[in-house]
Amino acid sequence: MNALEIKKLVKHFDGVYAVDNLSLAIEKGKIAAVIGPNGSGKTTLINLISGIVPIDSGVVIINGVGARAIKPYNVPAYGITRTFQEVRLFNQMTVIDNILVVLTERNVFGALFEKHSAHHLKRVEEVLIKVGLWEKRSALAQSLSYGQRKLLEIGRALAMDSEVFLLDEPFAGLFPEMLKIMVAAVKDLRASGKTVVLIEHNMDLIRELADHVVVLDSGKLLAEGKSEEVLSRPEVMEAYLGE
Amino acid sequence: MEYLIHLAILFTVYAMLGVSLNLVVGYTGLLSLTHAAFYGIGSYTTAILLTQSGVDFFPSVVLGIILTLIASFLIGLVLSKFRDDYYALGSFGFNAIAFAVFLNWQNLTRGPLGIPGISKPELFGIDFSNNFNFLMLVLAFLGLVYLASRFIVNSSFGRVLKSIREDEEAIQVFGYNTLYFKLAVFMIGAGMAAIAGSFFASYITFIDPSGFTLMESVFILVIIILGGLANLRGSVLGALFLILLPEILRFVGFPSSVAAQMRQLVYGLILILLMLYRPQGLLGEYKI
Amino acid sequence: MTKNSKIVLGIIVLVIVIWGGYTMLRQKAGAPTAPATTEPIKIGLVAPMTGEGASYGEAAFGGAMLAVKEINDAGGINGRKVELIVEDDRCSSAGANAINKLVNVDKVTAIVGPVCSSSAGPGVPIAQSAGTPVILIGASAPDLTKVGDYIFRNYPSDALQGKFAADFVYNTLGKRKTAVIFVKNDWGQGIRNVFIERYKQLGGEIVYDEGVLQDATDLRTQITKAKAANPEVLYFPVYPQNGVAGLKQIKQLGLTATVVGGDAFIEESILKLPEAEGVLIMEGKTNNPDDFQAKVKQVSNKSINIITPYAYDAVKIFAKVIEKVGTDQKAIRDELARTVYRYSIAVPVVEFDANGDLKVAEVAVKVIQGGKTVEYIR
Amino acid sequence: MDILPQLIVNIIIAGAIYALVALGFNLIYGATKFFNLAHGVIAAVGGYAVFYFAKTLGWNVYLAVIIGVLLAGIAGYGLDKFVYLPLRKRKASNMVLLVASLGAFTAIQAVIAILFTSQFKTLSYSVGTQRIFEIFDGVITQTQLIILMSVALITAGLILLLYKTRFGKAVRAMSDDEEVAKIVGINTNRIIGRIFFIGSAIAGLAGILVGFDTGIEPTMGLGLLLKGVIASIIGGVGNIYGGVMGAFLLGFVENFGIWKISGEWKDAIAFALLIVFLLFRPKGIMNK
Repeated sequence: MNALEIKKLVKHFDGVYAVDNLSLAIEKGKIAAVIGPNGSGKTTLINLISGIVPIDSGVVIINGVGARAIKPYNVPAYGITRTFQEVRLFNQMTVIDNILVVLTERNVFGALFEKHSAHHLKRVEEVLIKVGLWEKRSALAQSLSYGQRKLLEIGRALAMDSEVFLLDEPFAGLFPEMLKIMVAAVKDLRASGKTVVLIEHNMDLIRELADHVVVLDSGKLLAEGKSEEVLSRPEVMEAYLGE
Repeated sequence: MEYLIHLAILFTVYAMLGVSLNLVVGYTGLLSLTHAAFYGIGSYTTAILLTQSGVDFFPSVVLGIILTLIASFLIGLVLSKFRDDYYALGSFGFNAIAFAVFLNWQNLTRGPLGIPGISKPELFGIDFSNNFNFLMLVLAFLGLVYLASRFIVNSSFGRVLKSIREDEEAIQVFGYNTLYFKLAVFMIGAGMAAIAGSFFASYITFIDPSGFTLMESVFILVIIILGGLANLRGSVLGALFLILLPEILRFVGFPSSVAAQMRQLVYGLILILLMLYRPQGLLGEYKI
Repeated sequence: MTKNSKIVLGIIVLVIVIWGGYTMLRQKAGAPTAPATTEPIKIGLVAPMTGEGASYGEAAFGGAMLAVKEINDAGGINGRKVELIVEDDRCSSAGANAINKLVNVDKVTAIVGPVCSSSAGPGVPIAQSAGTPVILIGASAPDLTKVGDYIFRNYPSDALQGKFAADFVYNTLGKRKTAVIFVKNDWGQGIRNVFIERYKQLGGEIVYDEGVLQDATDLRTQITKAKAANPEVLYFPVYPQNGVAGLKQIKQLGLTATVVGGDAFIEESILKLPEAEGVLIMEGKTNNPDDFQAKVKQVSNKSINIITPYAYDAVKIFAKVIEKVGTDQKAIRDELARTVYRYSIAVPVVEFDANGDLKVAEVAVKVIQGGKTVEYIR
Repeated sequence: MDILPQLIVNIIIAGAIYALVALGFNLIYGATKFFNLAHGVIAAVGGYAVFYFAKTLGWNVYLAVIIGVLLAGIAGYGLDKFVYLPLRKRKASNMVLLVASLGAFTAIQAVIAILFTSQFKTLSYSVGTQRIFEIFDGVITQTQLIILMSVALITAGLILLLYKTRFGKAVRAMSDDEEVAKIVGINTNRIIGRIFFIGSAIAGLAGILVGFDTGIEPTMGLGLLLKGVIASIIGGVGNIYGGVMGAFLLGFVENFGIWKISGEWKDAIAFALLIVFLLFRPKGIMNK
């Protein structure tokens, strides 16, 4: 079964096609890597699926439910969570609040009168321990190092317990120690039956992690398939390395 | 002593305005310069009802809040489309329009002539035309406003507000329809400003449009920036400082004709120096 | 929750402390303290020293200062010097702060001002309830003197000026079609209301009637509209900043109707304006002689306008009354109510009616000629 | 009598004055991307400088005008050097800069009032001899023609400066992307300093010409500023042509508005126009 499917997706900015008639299907419980040179439409693809950027035409089908217009605030209802390429945390809030905030009521009155159940706090603790930031829980997010910020962001996504995770370059710029935590987190997701779509440049990591690889170039689908098979095709390597 | 009580009442009114505006500016990051409009709607509602119909003070406060909620709902709906400095300008515009309505809707507001002879409340046999009793009443309301604000900022709702301030798009993809949150806090702040307005009108007994100009909104903003953004105690402190400062300057004895301009100069310099050296304000927790 | 309860506790403590302190102090305040007779007599001046109306505050300051200087140079009142305490009201409800401070902290014997009705509105009830006599010097909204028996005014109320202007335009000039452009504040609106009511009552026709904002300097479109209505007279009670711009624009746009202004036009920037030549001014017969202005200039080199002589007079009137009855405020009030003061500059005679307004206030028609106002002669 | 021709001339005159303010404002916004509220009071600096040198000291008027323009430019440059530059170095947000400029506005206005009193003054008492021109049943004075010509000349001059000189190229590079400009070796702070000088000098000229046309007072800056900002935004902020277009559009809407409604609503009309633009075309007429 497909966790995520897109059909004939189109997006253009001022006449330039960022995503051009793209159709894809990603199987449930797998890790799919989206690769391609800079400007090939990878981030735009994630932005379209998560509603940050409106779709020009085409359909996104998530867990069998189709959507033409996605509002960002409906995205979790489809079972999707994402991270951002340039880490976007709530800087002037504490680490613990950064995660707690996504666990609470979505409804105004609900949020106003909510009392945090032990359940929420326990979840935050679990996640923070997993990404190794429990010690830092009272620090402001802006005081963290780059790597810690990336980990906090993935932690925030993990807390959501969604079906599909869209991760925009989760490993970029991480030192080995933190990289290990991040890789483990992604593998855990697969192990618990979640679907992961990640944008990545590092071929070794893709070989290690990805079950499925999607290659984009200028917004078009260049190749798609099992990772070892796709990565061995010469035209893919050429397009990719020729950037 | 009467003078001190007078200042204490004014301070309390402005502390209410500051605390309520801080919810919008400090916690949610919406640089609103339209607060004086809501303050004015509250003032005018009370003034008109008290002078022209037999309605009592407290029902007039409630009606003032209701009218302000309606106005702030509509204004907030428009403003929610804007961000940052555009938000500031748009809200400035609404204050200008509200001022024009106060000035020009003469059948209702008497325009520039103002509304004189507004009475003070009476409740449970306590006569609030005694300024001291009145002070206790406003203080009690400040306490309520303060506690309500405290409750709001410490709730999950408040946490979402802060995340909107930090990165609205990011919190959206976690499933929050931020429009509702922004509207809700904007209306809550406006409603609190209306309470302050009702008390002001009743205490001062005379209001005219000149009390609700753009510069009044700027003054309230200065209160919260000085006291500290996203810090409720800071707003109270800011109001205390800015209400007392000109009064203290009355005692310092500058050459009289220059003193008042000096005060403006001091306000200006305070803003510049704060921005240069402490942009979050005295007690602030958040930098704009 | 602990934080919240701390705050509640804090508020309660604060309330108790203030309440306690208040009751103690109030008891003390009751004890009479006989002032040493050499202590200066304090007179407060409330005027806009900042903001849009600041030039009026400066003008009032000059007049009051001159009066104080003259009194003190002559040895004071019964040997006691006069001290002027100036408070800024920004022409706003800060007038309440100003008067409160004067009454309760400085414990002034009497108050001169405010100049603006928007300040006097919230301010004078405080003076009334404290029993401090007030002479308003520019705040001309008719209702103000009705606040109480301690409130006097040596400046003609708006009602007078507007009514007189209507009579003058209809009867003396014999004009039946008038356009009105007024400044949208308490003063302009007040005069305009009275004018239009009286003029229509007489049988005249108002062909155009619009307000301009207090800071407006582009009146072209209003004047264009007024011109299109073909008036015989333009009644133009606006402030100097509107007036300077407006009078220029009236000339430029070729509106030839007779222009009748209000007493706010008696200010240097208007009088020296070539375009103001021939403009008629309705003024509550204010004298502001050149030698008087020259004396004021020695004390304060700031704005001088119509308010200056009223501020001067008000201080002098208080001085005379205090000289006679001492500093007891009730006695001052009673004496004010029956005094007839003939030495004033602004008006020939100051005598208050039951409201505390001028009993006889003549309105004069003047015309601007060669940078000065001269009597209007038909 | 048909008032339409005169109305159109009125629109052009009002538009030209707004355009003068908007030109400098836009130039500065283009380079710095923040709303410099102190821009309005700089206009007053120019006007008062001319008043001082020409009226008080009795110097030649043309000389005084040149000094006034230069002084306004220097004032703007100084503001940048001592307030905005340190803030930029600290990576302060636009809001901080906005609030700091509000402080500068208040402080400078107070200084002018202390030095020159608050009385309304006109720079030319001799306008009686001023020539009046007729264009299709509408009249326009010499000063107003000069204002109009200044707008044309300055617009042309700025276009030349921005598109034909190396300096202009650097400015445009910086407007597009300050970081990139820095990388390619443009000293952005020096350029911004010069931009402040030029923009403020234009503002000074605006203040001077308004002083000749109507008059000056310390509080004149706010009105000029607000109209200039509105003109810039509806025209396309940061865009030189846009500011001019916006200014004339604002003049048009305002004057038609008060023709059809009433002069009391003038400011409200201007701000309503602003809000409509912010809602439906936030980037203005000229910007995409």
